[in-house]
Amino acid sequence: MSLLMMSGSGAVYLLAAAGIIGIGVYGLLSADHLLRKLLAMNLLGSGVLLLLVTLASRGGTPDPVSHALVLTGLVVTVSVTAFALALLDRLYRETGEIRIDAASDDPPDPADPADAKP
Amino acid sequence: MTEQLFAALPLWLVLISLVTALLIFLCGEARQRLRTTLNLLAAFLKLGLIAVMLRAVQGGTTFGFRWPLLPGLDLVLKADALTLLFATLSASLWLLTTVYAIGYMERSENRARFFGFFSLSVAATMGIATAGNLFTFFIFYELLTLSTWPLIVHRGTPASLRGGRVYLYYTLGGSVLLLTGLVALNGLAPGQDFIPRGALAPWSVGHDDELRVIFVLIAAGLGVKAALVPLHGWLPQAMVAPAPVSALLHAVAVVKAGAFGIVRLVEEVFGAELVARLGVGLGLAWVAGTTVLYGSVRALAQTDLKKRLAWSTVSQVSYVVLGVALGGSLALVGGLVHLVHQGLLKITLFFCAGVWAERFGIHRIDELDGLGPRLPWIGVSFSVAALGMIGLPPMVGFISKWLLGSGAIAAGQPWVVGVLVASTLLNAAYFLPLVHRLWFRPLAADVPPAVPLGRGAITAMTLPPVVTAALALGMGLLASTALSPLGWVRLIVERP
Amino acid sequence: MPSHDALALLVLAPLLAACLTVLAPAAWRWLPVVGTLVALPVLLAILTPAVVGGGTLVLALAGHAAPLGIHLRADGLALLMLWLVALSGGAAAVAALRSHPPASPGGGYFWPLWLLLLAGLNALFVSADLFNVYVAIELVSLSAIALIAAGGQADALRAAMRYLLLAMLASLAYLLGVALLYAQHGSLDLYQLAAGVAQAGGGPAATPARAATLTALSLITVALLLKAAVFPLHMWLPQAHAQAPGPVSAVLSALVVKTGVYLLYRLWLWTAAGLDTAAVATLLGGLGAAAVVYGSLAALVQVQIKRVVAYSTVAQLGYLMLVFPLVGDPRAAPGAWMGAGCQLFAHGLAKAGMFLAAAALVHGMGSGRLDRLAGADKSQPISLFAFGLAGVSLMGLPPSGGFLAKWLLLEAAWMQRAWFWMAVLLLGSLLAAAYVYRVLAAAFVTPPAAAPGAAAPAQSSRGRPVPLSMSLPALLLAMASVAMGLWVEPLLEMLAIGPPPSVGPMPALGGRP
Amino acid sequence: MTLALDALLALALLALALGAVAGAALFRSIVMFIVFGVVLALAWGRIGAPDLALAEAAIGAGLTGALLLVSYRRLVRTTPRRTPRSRPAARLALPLGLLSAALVLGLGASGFGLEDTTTAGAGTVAVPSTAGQAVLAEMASLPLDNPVTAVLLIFRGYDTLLELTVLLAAYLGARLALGGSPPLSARSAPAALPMVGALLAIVVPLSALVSLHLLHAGSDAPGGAFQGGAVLAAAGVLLVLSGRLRAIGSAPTSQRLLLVLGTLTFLGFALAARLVGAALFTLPGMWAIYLIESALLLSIALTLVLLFAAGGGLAWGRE
Repeated sequence: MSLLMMSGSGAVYLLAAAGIIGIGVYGLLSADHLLRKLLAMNLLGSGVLLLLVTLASRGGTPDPVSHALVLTGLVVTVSVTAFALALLDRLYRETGEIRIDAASDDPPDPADPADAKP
Repeated sequence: MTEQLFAALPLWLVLISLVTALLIFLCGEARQRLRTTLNLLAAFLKLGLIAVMLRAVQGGTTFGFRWPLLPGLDLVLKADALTLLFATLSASLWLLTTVYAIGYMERSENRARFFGFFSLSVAATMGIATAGNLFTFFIFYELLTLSTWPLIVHRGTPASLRGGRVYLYYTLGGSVLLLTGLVALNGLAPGQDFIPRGALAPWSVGHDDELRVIFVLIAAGLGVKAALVPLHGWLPQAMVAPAPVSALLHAVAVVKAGAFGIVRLVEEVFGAELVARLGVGLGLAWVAGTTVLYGSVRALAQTDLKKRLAWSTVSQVSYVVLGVALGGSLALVGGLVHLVHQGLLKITLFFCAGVWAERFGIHRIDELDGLGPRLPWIGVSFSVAALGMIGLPPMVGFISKWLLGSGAIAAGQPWVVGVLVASTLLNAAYFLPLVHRLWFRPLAADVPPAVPLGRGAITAMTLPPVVTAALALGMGLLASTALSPLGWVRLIVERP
Repeated sequence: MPSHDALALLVLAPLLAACLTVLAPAAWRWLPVVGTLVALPVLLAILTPAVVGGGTLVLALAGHAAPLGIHLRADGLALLMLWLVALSGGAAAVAALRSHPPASPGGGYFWPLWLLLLAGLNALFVSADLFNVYVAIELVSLSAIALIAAGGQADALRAAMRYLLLAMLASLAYLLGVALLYAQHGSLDLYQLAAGVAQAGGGPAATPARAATLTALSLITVALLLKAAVFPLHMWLPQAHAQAPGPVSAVLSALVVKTGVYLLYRLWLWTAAGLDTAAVATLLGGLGAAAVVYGSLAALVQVQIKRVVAYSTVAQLGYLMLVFPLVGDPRAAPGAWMGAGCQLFAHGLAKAGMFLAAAALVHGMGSGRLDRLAGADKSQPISLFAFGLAGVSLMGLPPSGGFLAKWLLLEAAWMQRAWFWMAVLLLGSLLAAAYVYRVLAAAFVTPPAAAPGAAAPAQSSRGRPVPLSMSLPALLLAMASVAMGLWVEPLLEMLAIGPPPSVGPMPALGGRP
Repeated sequence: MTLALDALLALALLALALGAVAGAALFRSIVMFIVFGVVLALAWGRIGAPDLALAEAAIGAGLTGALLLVSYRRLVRTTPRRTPRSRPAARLALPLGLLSAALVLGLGASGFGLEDTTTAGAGTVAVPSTAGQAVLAEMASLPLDNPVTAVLLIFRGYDTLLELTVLLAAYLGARLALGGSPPLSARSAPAALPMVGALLAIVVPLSALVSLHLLHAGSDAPGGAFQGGAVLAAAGVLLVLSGRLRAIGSAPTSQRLLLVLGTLTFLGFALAARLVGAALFTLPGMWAIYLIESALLLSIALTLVLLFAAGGGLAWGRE
């Protein structure tokens, strides 16, 4: 492990983590297909976790707390992703939409189903 | 324990109306008889409590209730002579208005809502009367705004909603000013109660400018409800409300609350001496004087009866402010006593106008021709009140104006006498033609037949104006007795 | 029961109940739900006197002290939020028991999620550990979003999806920040970190430690601003809160968005207390001011009642941000802190009440549009009254909890001669009055009698009765938010326990200054 | 040499990430993402995090990838109830994305700074008494040798409990979001092929064995309930894909019990500690750890399979 630190591998992975996070953010913002957004979100998450692990390995001995955190983070991420996919499934079935503009509020919906009734 | 309960009588005064309001909301639209009973019961109960307190206060007992809200900030209710002056006025006029409203509202919808908020308004007014510090006063002042708005928009028409909106713009704007002033005042001199001659003098050293700003803010906040020019715009607009509401706004509660607040502010927060030293009293007097004249001039120009009465209120309420602002005991007595006199007279006028509107559909002044003999009780009451407003001796209005004039001269402000004279002439100019039309013009051909109402409703609508007119007359004649408003006001002003 | 057990059970009991609700046969699902609703106030009644009497309570789980283990921590602020969860969440649950019966097929998913949401909220409020907070945030977000989607309409699904994406992004930013903080300071304890943060952040300008610490704090802050829907990161909120089922909206607006604000308080008033935060405080306050103005104006132009209420949340959260600049001045700090507590609590009660009332009105009138509210005062008196009462507190009219909050904040602003913040507070309450009265006025409108005669009876008979279980919780919450204005003593007693380090001792009630 | 290998892995990660994000075809992007996960697992192995490497391979790459793929296939096959309203595409995406990437690179630089402070001390660790070091110091007194498992169950067991509930919430939320609609079945599973049956006959018991091993090993070597659960779930996924298992609308009682078994067991031990006067979340010994981990493993595996199958419960065989 100390070899790793001496050699600057940590730096390499830090750089990679930063890059992955950047790519994830870019993907999240540029993608319009929701599945792709979720994929980018997972990349972003991987980048964050990689950063955590890399930082945890600095001292020579890997930090077990960090590793436990990452493990928790992984499970949380897969849980949220699975839920998001179920939501996407339903959304698509109801509306046929697979894209969503996350940064804007919907305009006030003029169509109130209750109003259609006499 | 009983002593504490007795000392907390002011609280009970507020609670009675509050509970009545809740019960009326709860008992719903249909149970009219129960509602009427509740209303009258509460009104009499309250008058009884006030009578007890009147005796006790005259004997030197003080009432007080204190409940801490925040560190350094208490809810204080008390009953002193000034409280009881206002409370007596409000409670008795409320009783009459309730009777009147029971007849007036007989055929309209949403009576539960109407009487519920009516009761709530009176609870707020009782709170205003018994408030023991400016903060408590503010709480009830806001409650009054809240509870009167549903009454103004009661009819739900676009015009009444517009009137309600204007009312809110003004009153909430005013409350922001008042709140700002209050926050500033509390920052400067935390937790001051109302005390005779004011408590601020020790704090004023080096803070004159700050205190001037605070005074202007608070006076402006109160001036909105007191309808001081240029903050008066809501009052003529609020005329769209039913007649009992107008009575409430003009005589029982709202404008009175503003004027009463200014009395407390000048006399018991700042103290007359400090107000005079800061020079803000004279400014207030000028504003009041302007309002007196401006309101009269505008009243002259109105063709709608209720609008003319509304502008007349703008003018008349400022007499109270004028009296307080001038300083000196004579003017103060004049102002305070006018609080009572104007209430009695104006409520009579509105009661009568409401009867004509309800029974003949008459709203405009030129439709009044020859109506006096048609409903003689109403016609006489209206005429008495109108003459009283002008200040014809020996009517009550004369007493107020006389005292104000003498007070102004004593305070070295002779211009006020000019204002009073001009105002009296204007009053005559806009009230005398009404009286003339009522009695000395032939009945117009196209006056519709009176809307048939039940006997009870007719009595309920006739009795209150007759009583108030008789009271106004009687108070003028018996002004020198101790229990007349004048006697009571002297007690207030000359207390140690 | 020892008070520290009560503290842990506040989290563990709803968890257990959630598991039992999953397990129980349909007909018995109500039992763990109702049990939890009863248990939470009871546990709090055990915990509160212990904290108020004995000061901040810290419980090291498994006996391992931080940084090794996780601390649960109950101080005044945490207690206040826990009570809010118990009261607002409880009242909303009563309404939800009616709209989402536990025995229904969906109830088998809805109610465990509801309980998990409660557990997550409680966990978040008592946690002293940054990473534990992350897990709690995820639990809260996930269950809240699932509950939004419970309606199943397209708009609700869309809103849930948008919320979920932003919540995921926020969580990752938060996690990144936590990773950096842990790497730099070796602890995850919010309070232990304070020393390290003060040292690193106060160090020479360009040290990596300082850079990493400040980057971490800003990442976490952005994440929390997103969670708290603070302007301009509020875009997800109006749809999500307007489209969710009524009781869920109530919990979202009263409790879930508060988690972001709560954690911002913890972060900047505790963890980063040692830094010179004047600039950050001004920035956060500025965002709050913008939120107050923007949210109120937006609420004024909505045509749907629930969207009015949702935008009102955006505005009211702004007040909570104004606390940051206001606690800066040592003289004003105690008052500002009390104001923050009052606003948190009063808004939590009032907004939950208002959303429940709005949901009952929508249910009763058959439409969520304001122009269909005419006559609601006759057919829905309780709901409308509740809406109005909650509005009184939101506008900050006396006597109400909202008024006390506004008063305290105004006074704090006055003491610092902070005219801008004062102006924002006053303007905000005026605008709030405008949008609340707009709704009430819509209900008071009498349909013009000139309309075709046939329409008139139909108009007057508009609206169907709403079950009391929908309108009564709204009324109770609204009344509580107003009554709080008259009796705030218990709240102040709580707030006096463990205020932020920068806030001096809190004045006692009844003491004359 | 090792640096070169690390650099190569890092480059591969970046390239795969870029490919996954920027690729034109969604399907290929998902495949890229899965490969990315595998490479990431390798990288974590290199950094000295074998636990995480296992977890990433099983959960990050395997399960997430499978979820994305099955969701993709479902989207392709579903006919929506309504046609979408057209929505304007976000135009700011590219500049914003580039800006964020730049910001994050800046962050990476500050990370370098971090490393400088710790390695500057040349051998002596500059970061004082971190939680991780505290854990390592405590390890000697514990009956298990894997510090990560110790953190997960002993020191930060509370986190783990909450994390389990997040997983449970995901299942419940997915069911609620799907609104009780019938799970999509009729997968074109190649069950008719004889090879599949034979393959399953080997793979499924094998993965069960592996997961058991991981569970057991977790106490003193890399592995644990999460990795084991993920591997077992992978077997379940295969069974679902091949049609041996099918999703049904709601879970029978036995499966509901299994879903909450992990949480309940953990919770039970956490609370039971108070009965013997110990602090909450104190575990009585190795046997408790084994028991909890077994329960966790089963719950995790079932939840993951159900999330994958988008069902409320599972049943054997075809409809």
